[in-house]
Amino acid sequence: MSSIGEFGDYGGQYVPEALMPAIEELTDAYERYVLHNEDGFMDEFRERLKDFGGRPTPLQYADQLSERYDKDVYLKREDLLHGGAHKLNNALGQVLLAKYMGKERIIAETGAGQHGTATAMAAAHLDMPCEIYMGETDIARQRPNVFRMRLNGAEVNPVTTGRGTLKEAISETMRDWAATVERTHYVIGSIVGPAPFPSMVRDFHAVISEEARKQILDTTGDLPDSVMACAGGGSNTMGMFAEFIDDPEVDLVAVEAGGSSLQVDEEEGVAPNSATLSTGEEGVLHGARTKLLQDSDGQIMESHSVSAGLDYAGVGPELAHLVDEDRVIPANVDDDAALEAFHRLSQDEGIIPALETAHAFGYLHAAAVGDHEDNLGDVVVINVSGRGDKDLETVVEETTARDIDAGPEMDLFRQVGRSGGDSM
Amino acid sequence: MSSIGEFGDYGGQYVPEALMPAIEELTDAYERYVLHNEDGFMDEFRERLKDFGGRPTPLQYADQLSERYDKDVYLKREDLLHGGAHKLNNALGQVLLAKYMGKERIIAETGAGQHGTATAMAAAHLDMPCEIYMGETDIARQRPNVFRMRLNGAEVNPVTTGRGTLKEAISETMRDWAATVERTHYVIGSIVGPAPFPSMVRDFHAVISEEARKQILDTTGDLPDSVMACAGGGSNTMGMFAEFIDDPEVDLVAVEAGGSSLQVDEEEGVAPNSATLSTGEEGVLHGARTKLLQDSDGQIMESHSVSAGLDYAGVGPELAHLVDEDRVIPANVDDDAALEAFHRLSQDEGIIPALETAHAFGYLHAAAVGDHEDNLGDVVVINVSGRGDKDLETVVEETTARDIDAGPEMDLFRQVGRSGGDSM
Amino acid sequence: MSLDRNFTDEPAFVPYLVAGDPTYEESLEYVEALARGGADIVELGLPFSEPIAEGSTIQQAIVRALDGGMTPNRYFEFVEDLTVEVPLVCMTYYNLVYQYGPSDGPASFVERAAQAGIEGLVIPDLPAEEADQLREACDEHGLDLVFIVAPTTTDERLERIREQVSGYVYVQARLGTTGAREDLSDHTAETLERIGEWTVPKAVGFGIKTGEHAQRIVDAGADGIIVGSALVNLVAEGDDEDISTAETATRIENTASELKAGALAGREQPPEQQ
Amino acid sequence: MSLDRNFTDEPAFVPYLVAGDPTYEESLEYVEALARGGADIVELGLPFSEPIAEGSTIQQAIVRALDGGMTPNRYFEFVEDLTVEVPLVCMTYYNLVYQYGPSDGPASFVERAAQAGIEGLVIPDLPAEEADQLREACDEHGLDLVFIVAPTTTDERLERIREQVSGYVYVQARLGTTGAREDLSDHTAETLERIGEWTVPKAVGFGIKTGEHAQRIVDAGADGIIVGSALVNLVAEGDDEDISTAETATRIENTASELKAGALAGREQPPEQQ
Ligand SMILES: Cc1ncc(COP(=O)(O)O)c(C=O)c1O
Ligand SMILES: Cc1ncc(COP(=O)(O)O)c(C=O)c1O
Repeated sequence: MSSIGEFGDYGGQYVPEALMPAIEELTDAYERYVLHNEDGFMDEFRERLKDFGGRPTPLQYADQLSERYDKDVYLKREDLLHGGAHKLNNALGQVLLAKYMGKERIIAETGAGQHGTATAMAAAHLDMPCEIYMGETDIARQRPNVFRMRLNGAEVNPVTTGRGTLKEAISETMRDWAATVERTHYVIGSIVGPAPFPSMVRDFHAVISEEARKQILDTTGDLPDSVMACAGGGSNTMGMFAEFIDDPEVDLVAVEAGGSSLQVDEEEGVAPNSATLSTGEEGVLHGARTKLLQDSDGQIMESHSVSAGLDYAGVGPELAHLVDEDRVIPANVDDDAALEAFHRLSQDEGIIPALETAHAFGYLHAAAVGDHEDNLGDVVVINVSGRGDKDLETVVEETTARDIDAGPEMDLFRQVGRSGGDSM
Repeated sequence: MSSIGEFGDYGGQYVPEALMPAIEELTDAYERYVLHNEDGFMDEFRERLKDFGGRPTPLQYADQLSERYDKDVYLKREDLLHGGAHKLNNALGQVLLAKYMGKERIIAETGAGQHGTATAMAAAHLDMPCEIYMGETDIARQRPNVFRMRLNGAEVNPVTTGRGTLKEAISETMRDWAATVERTHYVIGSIVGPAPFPSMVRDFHAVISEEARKQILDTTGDLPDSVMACAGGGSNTMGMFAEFIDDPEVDLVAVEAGGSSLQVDEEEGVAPNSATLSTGEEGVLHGARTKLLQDSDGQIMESHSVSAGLDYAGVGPELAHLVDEDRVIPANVDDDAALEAFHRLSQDEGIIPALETAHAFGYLHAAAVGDHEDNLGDVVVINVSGRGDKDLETVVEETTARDIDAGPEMDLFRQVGRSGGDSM
Repeated sequence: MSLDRNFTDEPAFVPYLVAGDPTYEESLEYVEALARGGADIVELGLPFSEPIAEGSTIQQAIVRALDGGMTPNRYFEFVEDLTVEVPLVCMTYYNLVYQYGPSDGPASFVERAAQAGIEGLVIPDLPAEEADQLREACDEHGLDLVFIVAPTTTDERLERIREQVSGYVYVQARLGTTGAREDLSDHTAETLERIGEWTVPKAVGFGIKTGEHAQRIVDAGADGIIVGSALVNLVAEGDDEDISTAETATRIENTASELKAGALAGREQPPEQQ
Repeated sequence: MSLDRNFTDEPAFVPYLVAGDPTYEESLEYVEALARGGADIVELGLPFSEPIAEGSTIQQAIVRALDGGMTPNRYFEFVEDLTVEVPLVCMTYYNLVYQYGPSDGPASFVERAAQAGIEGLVIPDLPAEEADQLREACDEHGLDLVFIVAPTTTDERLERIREQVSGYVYVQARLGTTGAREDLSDHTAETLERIGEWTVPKAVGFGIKTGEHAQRIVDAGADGIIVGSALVNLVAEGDDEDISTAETATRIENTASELKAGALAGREQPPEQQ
């Protein structure tokens, strides 16, 4: 059995034979350009991340949350990265790598649309044609991101199979790749997929924790007690954890979407959550062995989350491994608590987070007010993986529908806005 | 005649007597805290701009535009500032100043909603109650920003007078201020209004050119030939110009909204543009003597621009003065050219600019392809004053309605998006 | 001859209406009604498109007048068309004064105003600091320049205003914009006391609505009362509810009389509950 | 006894259908029709929820079968219910193999498959590198493990596959997912040449739709042809257009005969235009 990209029992390369040569080519390119900085690849990558992407992002002390929870809460501001989420680190890295590899075309899947927009931006920046696959459901709930991809010159291909979310979009992108692999690079959007993707995507995102670790040491002179991030596929998570893995005194908490419930409906093949790390079982999906939401036969379940970017039945194999090793603590937060946390951060700190990100703050709240045994310690660093502009309509709608306390009254503006919008 | 805040023939303090004491108090606070860093005000301001705001913003070499125009085009990336525009520099400065002054409440006007969102964010960050006045027309065309202000906990007060744009919002905010001046600070959103606002707002934004001047010197070893920015009130403009004013070899170009035409309809009292610097006449509006769009009687005209943030009949007095002094070159770009430039930047560089910002790029294009005598020289720095997320709906609508060549096909996604939205 | 002559015998009643609201002809009738109702001075608004010091009542009046075609030149014709004896003060914003041609600056406006018979100016967005040019022009043409004193005005600023003001001083009863209110602020008495030794008459405005308000204000020491929104409301009602011009004029006259009577009562005896 | 026995005399015709598409009963009929039409081996799809290697035709078939309640256990019953003589190969994705209980890993699946009468497996998402465990289980239970060779497969990888493959090698005619196409790629002949000296029979699939396609492929050197989407399309039509099961079965049988005839013709003589 191959040992490339194995993380304990997880990882591997479960892809159609037609793709294997591309995977090998990519593995070779990853080793040369990323790991050995051949042709100055990593230098150019870092330079572009800085000038185009806006790195480094700040580590901000959160005045109000710190006071509220009687902890020192620090925010790693990936929401300030160009495009509004951590996603650009990876998208820019991969599109640049594709260029170094002589590929002529970029494809990618997207759930929340953040990876799609990041890829579209990177592709425009580096002058590469780009096509994005996106489920119909996600297209409807992340409309601004669809516009942004189109504006950046990318084609957006709606995926109508299944429930029309991320899982189906990945499958569809793999199909495209299988047909066009010679000239096309598939920019996977998280630390999922066949090796070398999980390692490579992690490496592109590791800059988050490289900066954050240095920043917190510069600020406090010490390592934090806990480091937290939300986890869908887990790319912002591993990016935030990577440089802390070898600091055993630092707790690493990965917060997944608890959706409406952790209960599973086997009959319907639906998990009303995306809490793969907490509730998933080992299996093979989208090219890797990892934890999955699946029924007892091994059929993949439809996951659910109010946040499109967490709505995925799989998770990165490395993260699954780190959970098994007890190095990463799996946690989850349900839709309502995430919405509340969304409003709390918006109102308290003047930062409107992505709904994905809000899950991490939901857990901070629950832990700090004593809903969990772990109280996260005195100094907590949280990754603000993205901003919430893409989620405004969803939040307004869901806050009203669920009658979330923390949300401001919106009716007046839903009306005005709606009529404005209708004049389109 | 007072000499506070005079810029040649422009400036002054034309406000109701009730506000004069507040203006004097503010002048005093400005001198102490901003000019003399009393109590470390400026240190705290700069620190918060860095950690909360994400400063410094990069100066990026624009590969594709540079090639297209055979110039070295550099982008000052204010779009990466928290909130998505330069506006936070000023909003954060003023809200912090209000706090130092012991004020208990923040009010502000907004046009595009960028200043409103920046103020709402700053107020949330600094834990100050906040109310924003916004014209009804602008509320309809900048819906995402309305949501954002509300989410940050600000009240948004629709202004129904006149055409419901920025001019009316400013008047209305002045009315609120006149009633509540003792405990309220009015955060003016551009380098307009009575002294000391124009100087103070400029000083808060001067960080843009402080950084940019150093960055371009570090990168090229030399000053640029031209520095460009769009101009509504002119705050991003003066922020971008401030540190270059004393470099006579650097051309400073302020690009206003040419709207649909520079022709004026005196009968209707409407100027279908906001080209105040090019076509305006001296007058008194909103507290200052400056160039204005007005009819021969002195009645203020309704301005127009596809871009809400430029849609204002006045302009900062300092900018008006610098134009009279021939230090700043006034330019303008019409709606269609701005939309084209919007698409060009989005597709070429992977940066979706605010419609305001797009005007500066429209002029770059026109000058570079020879539509103007001035070709801007070989090295051009442009301020990317903001990102275009707030403008997505407007751009999709206007691009389709005007049949702008450069725009991507959007029909499919307008449909899908619309039905998604309607499920709200 | 200064406007202060109208404050000598008894407390003055100074009503305000917007010229041309809602139409030129009707507006003429309404100003004459004010005169009949006992106005000692009329503040006649020349509408400006950005009336930042006005509340919504007067804002709307200004929109009506502008929609009706009121301009500075029409305004002066309007003044000339009036047959009233009562002195007129022009209330407007500085940009209209500043733009009026042919010469640069405020001189042309003042000259034309004087010629039309205007005796004074109130410019709410022109603080004493910015008023030198206008002061000069007014002096040259024999116009009074009225300034506003607000509850927030500092002692230092009072001195500056005192140097510039003539005709009467407009004492702003409370913070905010113009508009008729039920409550009356406590600031009035305090402000009146602070400028007690000024020789120029003190007229109090902002929020006076009824005869009883007027009485209390005069009782507190005012030399006169300024009433705007309460009267403008009658014009608005007349316009909205299709009341005849004559009927609206009568209402205006009656309200004017009530306010004047209130002012007079204030001088004679204290109102019951104070 | 290996599947390669079915390639000895004449070019083999290897059709594919999804078990349970659109229903269990109908699907049984269709597989029997394939046998009647001359199938030498049947690749019988066990539907997986994420069929990343399939084009839309087979994807939809998989959805129909899953909606019809097909599961791994039902699948094995299905195989047992079939009365055909022709050998069956199970085509599915690795997760279903991996999950099948009670033991961890692929062994239980292979054991049950063998018991039901399955003679080989094709797992499109299992490259040779990851196949050791499954290979072992197959060896233990006497199943063939078929691998796919793609146009992109490198020489190095060919060696790895050669070590693992048994029964026959599935030569992917062109890049992309499964699906019937008008055009036929040039890669086929090239690939066949590259693996010319392999002893295992070479069956070509992906995009074969007509007898004439089949003929050309065999003429190019294939030992057999694999046809999926063209047959699945008939099932879909039968379902969509409410054609009777018998009629659809007949159509399947006829198409199978045509394809088989094409394959035979390819061995005998070159097609006219090539
Ligand atoms: C802002 C943000 N955070 C987190 C995620 C989840 O992805 P990952 O778990 O790979 O970081 C997404 C995915 O779209 C996202 O947009
Ligand atoms: C992005 C952006 N740029 C420019 C402007 C124009 O304002 P100013 O001229 O004061 O920079 C605005 C105003 O809303 C804006 O949002």
